[in-house]
Amino acid sequence: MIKKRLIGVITVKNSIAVQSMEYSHYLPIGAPEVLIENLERWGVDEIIVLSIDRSQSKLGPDLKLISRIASMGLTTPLSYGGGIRSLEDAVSVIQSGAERVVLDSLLIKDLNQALQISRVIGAQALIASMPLAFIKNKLMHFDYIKKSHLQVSDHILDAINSRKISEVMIIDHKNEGLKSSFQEELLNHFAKKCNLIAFGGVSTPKQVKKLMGIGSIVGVGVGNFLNYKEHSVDLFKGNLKGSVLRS
Amino acid sequence: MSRKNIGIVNYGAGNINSLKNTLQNLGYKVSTPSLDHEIRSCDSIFLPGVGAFPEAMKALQITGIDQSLKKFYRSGKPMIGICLGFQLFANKSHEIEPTRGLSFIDGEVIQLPQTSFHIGWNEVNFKGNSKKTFSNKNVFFFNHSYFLQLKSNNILGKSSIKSIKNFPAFYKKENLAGVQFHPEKSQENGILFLDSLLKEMLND
Amino acid sequence: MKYCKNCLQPDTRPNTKFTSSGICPACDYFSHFKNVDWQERKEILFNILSDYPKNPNSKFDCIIGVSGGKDSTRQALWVRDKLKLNPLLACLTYPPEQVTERGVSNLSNLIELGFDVVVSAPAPGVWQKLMRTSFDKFTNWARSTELALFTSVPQLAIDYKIPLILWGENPGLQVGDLKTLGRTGYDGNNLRNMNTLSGGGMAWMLDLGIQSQQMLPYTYPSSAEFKKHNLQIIYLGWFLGDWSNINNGMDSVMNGLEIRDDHVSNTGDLMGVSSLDEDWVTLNQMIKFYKFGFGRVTDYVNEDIRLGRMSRERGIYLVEKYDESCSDEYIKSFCDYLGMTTEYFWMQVRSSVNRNLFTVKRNGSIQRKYKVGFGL
Amino acid sequence: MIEGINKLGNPESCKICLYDTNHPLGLTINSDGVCSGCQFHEEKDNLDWVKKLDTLKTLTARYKSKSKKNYDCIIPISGANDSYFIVHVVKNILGMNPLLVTYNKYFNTPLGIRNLANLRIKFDCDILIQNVNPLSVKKIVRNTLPNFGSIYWHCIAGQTVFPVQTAIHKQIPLIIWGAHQGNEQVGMFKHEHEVEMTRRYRKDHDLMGFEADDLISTFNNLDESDIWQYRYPDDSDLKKVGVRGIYLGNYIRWDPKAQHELMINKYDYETSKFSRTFDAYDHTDCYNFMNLHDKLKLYKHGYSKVLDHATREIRHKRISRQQGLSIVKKYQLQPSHYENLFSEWLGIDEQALQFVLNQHRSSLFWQEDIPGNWIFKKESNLKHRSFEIEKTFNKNSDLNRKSNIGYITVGKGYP
Repeated sequence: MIKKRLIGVITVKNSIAVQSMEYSHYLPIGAPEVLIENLERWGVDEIIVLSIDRSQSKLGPDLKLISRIASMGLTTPLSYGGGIRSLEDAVSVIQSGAERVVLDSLLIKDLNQALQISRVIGAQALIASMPLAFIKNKLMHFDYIKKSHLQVSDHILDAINSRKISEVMIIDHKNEGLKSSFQEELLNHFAKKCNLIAFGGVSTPKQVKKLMGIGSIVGVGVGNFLNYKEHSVDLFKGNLKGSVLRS
Repeated sequence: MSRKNIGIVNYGAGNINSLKNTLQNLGYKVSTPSLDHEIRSCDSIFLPGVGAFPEAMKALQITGIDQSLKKFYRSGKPMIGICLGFQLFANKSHEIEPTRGLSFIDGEVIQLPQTSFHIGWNEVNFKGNSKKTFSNKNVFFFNHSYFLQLKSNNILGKSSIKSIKNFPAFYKKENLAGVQFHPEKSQENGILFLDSLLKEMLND
Repeated sequence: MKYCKNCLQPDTRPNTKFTSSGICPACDYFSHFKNVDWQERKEILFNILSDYPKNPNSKFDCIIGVSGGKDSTRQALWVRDKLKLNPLLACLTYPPEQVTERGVSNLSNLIELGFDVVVSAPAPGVWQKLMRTSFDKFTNWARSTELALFTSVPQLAIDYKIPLILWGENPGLQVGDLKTLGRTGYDGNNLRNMNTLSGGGMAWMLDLGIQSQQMLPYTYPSSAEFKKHNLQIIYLGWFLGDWSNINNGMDSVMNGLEIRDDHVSNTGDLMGVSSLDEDWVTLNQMIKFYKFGFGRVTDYVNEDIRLGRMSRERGIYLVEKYDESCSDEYIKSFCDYLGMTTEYFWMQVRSSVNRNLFTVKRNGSIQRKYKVGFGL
Repeated sequence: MIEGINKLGNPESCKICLYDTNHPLGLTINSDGVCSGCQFHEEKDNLDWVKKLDTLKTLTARYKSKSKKNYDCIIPISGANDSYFIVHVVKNILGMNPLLVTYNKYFNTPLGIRNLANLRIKFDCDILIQNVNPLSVKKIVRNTLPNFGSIYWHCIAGQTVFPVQTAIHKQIPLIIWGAHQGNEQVGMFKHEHEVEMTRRYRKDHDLMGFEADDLISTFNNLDESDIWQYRYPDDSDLKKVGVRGIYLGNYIRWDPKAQHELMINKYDYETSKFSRTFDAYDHTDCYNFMNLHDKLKLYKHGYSKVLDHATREIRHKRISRQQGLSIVKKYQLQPSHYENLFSEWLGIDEQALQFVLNQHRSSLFWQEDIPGNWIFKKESNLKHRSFEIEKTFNKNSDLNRKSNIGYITVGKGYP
């Protein structure tokens, strides 16, 4: 049967991989390529690269980074997000070597463009990245460029429920980088049949096991916390290996 | 014996980079042909594919690559389709709007039931001699929402999801092969699969 | 006490047995030398080496115990350049207080000849304590240190998964320690029975209160461990027809070896080519002389007599004159190192003098009772 | 270190220390203008170090050999840097029986040989020393120097892998390192992350992106037999033994200067003056680290080791930023010595060496006007004065200890 996925999330800021905490604080890690090569060796199920300074600086997607990664002969599924403004951007991201594209600020800025991308490269190649938080216990969608919280738009939810976007990465941006803090309540807002990826504040195998037990969860993303120990992927997969997760 | 030359057809819809490097690591010369004479000179052809069927077919027709592929197929040299590339071999696809395919395989591309997506690592149950190389515990990376429905005893590997059991994941008949999963993105299993498939079809 | 008819080897060496016609085992072994087919032995060696299972993910074909001295330098070069093998050299070095400048430069020379060398050195404090106890108990400071020397190679062979261990000379054949004779002349797996190792000799160390974790460098691998890791010790001496102190010395000097420059009256070493890496083996050789009636000069002279390079008479002259030589300077540095007075040293030495062979005068001087070459 | 990082023409500088975002290990600066490295050092002043030491004790206690038939842990040492302090902590505070391991880098000074011998005697430990055959080592240096301006690749590669190989050979899972360089310099992780040894960090930062097999290219003359001893062990072996490398710097308030001075008093560590830095403690064991290697660092990254030392002292609040700048000015462009020893060792012409070094001057920091005449773009016009701090470094010996000058492969080191 289909396995769930432990996903290595790499945040890139001015071309170096960084640890990101609460969407505001960053610590240097090193070259993204070396990190990615290492995750493949560790047997991670998928790699998501998020370039978080491309949209602000209007540089478009970091195609050079993607093709550098692909030219290493990477044999792990790669999804890229960051600076994708148009269909043309999305197609060139795929052409440079990524399987799927992650859309974040584009969903807010121009949802139609996102739906156009879905039509051309297929909904299965699209992940919606949604940093969410409870503000006065109301679920809000965080626009990380304008640094403001918005209502969760029904259009985005329709796009998801009508299968125009195959998977949604729910990012607990308040707890990102903080120890065992991912809030599961963020998931309840989405219909049971949605395919959700949980990310942000996942730091223990126990959390991974609990999250993987939730029906709508198809993958759990771990970022900072993969960098502290050798063979971290094995630690996080724990005894799920060979059952819920591939062996 | 000089290295065989594999051509990954470049028609603007496909993830060429990673497949190219994986094949090079396996010791093959790799080109990315798009013109007819380039395609003709390859020892074997890969047809990659990411995106929607109609767009891809249009791209093949505008560039005339569809004709080169048909000549290549008739020449008997091995041709391997990956994911959408495999689906393009079919007679017809219903993705977005009904579109004719290359018609190398008698079958139609339809949506997975309940519009479900098949994304992630899943087991493939192999049949025939490929069963030896792969225990059924081996998982490969899938990323599609349509599949090629066909009645043929040339289906050598099947996969299952909640909404549909045993749909075709690996097809092979004489010089034509197709896989619904991405071997170039399935780590060691994928490399092993590509290596043994190419050795078999190019009878290295 | 009887002497070998051919050389000056008395029958007082442990584990030794003369032939019925009064010939010592070494002379007996040497006598067969003339009709040895060295080419055949070389083929035997190549067969052993080629079909010996090697560790696939290591580039080392074998492991050789080295000190940087004349024997190990020659072996390493021969194994690499003639046998075309890639050896890992394993070296157990003396602690900083004991090793000589000449010793470390010879080891440097060996490394600079292009060899991969793993040096293991036991904790200097434990080493010193064991040396002192060994001297107090056996009037032989080297019981523990020799155990460490012999232990380091099979231990590293197990660690690095290199089962084939190449060793220098077979003590059984060369100097008559019969217990180490294995199935054939070159099989070294009985090395554990050698006099110095005699069954692992750990007991006296453990009741010193030294914890077992500090004794790891002195724990010789058991026969079971040898079997489990498929270790095989091969004596190269058996295959090298011209193996001798003088030839090994010359060969190694040709490749950069530094030798001693002090006179035989200080060391009992006629050519200055042995124990280059420390100065206190000389003391042990002198004490060996007082215990068994033969020292280092006898060992050298015997080899030259067997090789026909020296007459027995000349041998007797040299043995009588220098066999008990040991300079006071080395005795002083030894006593300082172990924190004892030279009086205590001599008291200890006199207590282990072999009273059958020597008389100890009231003034402390030690006189031979026997006549060199003729015995008692 | 991929060119993406260094391309920044105008790096952002930290307002407290002397680093900027061009730092080869990567550096981030927060909204208050304070760099990640300084933030890490600020943590040092408000952590519960008693609790941290307890955590360390409980963690290491689990690794003490039950059978007593093996060592409790492995300590990689060189005889210099933090070697004394690490062995002191492991033996005297954690009560463990370590196996010391060291990789022979061949650039050894008489002082380094002495300090290593003295360490073995004072702490009474068994030690394992790896000597890779110098033919392979020199072949590697003949490739890493021209290709990426490093004479030190083999030293770092050896020092960071031999302990891991030994851990597997002797089945001793725990390796104990001093401080994590990424933390001490650029605050890569927080103390609470308790970051451990990883192959990824070694490849990315210690080895500049080049593991052993990456050195082999169809164009050079290196082959497997030269580099195989520098390969990281397989994951299967690492997992079977459960190899794990921890850093004391995550559990003990790391202050190299204070620690060295403790080691000088307690264990007679000897130190030396250096021409290109005021620090007298860290690099007593190498003819090249503070000379040729440091000159290459200045060429490639536009700053020298003295800037690291000054930054360290600023962060420990022993000097001001202004003093740091003028100390760097005083030492940064001082001549490097003993380059003749290196040329002789490698078998190259001394004058030709400078030609190779010049190829690695980064255009970000160096400008050649008339050919052969180089201008340092970051030359500051500060007047350099001597400072109190320089006198506080106890210089009780000298690199050559009044014996003849030259690399020592294996040395006595006593008395």
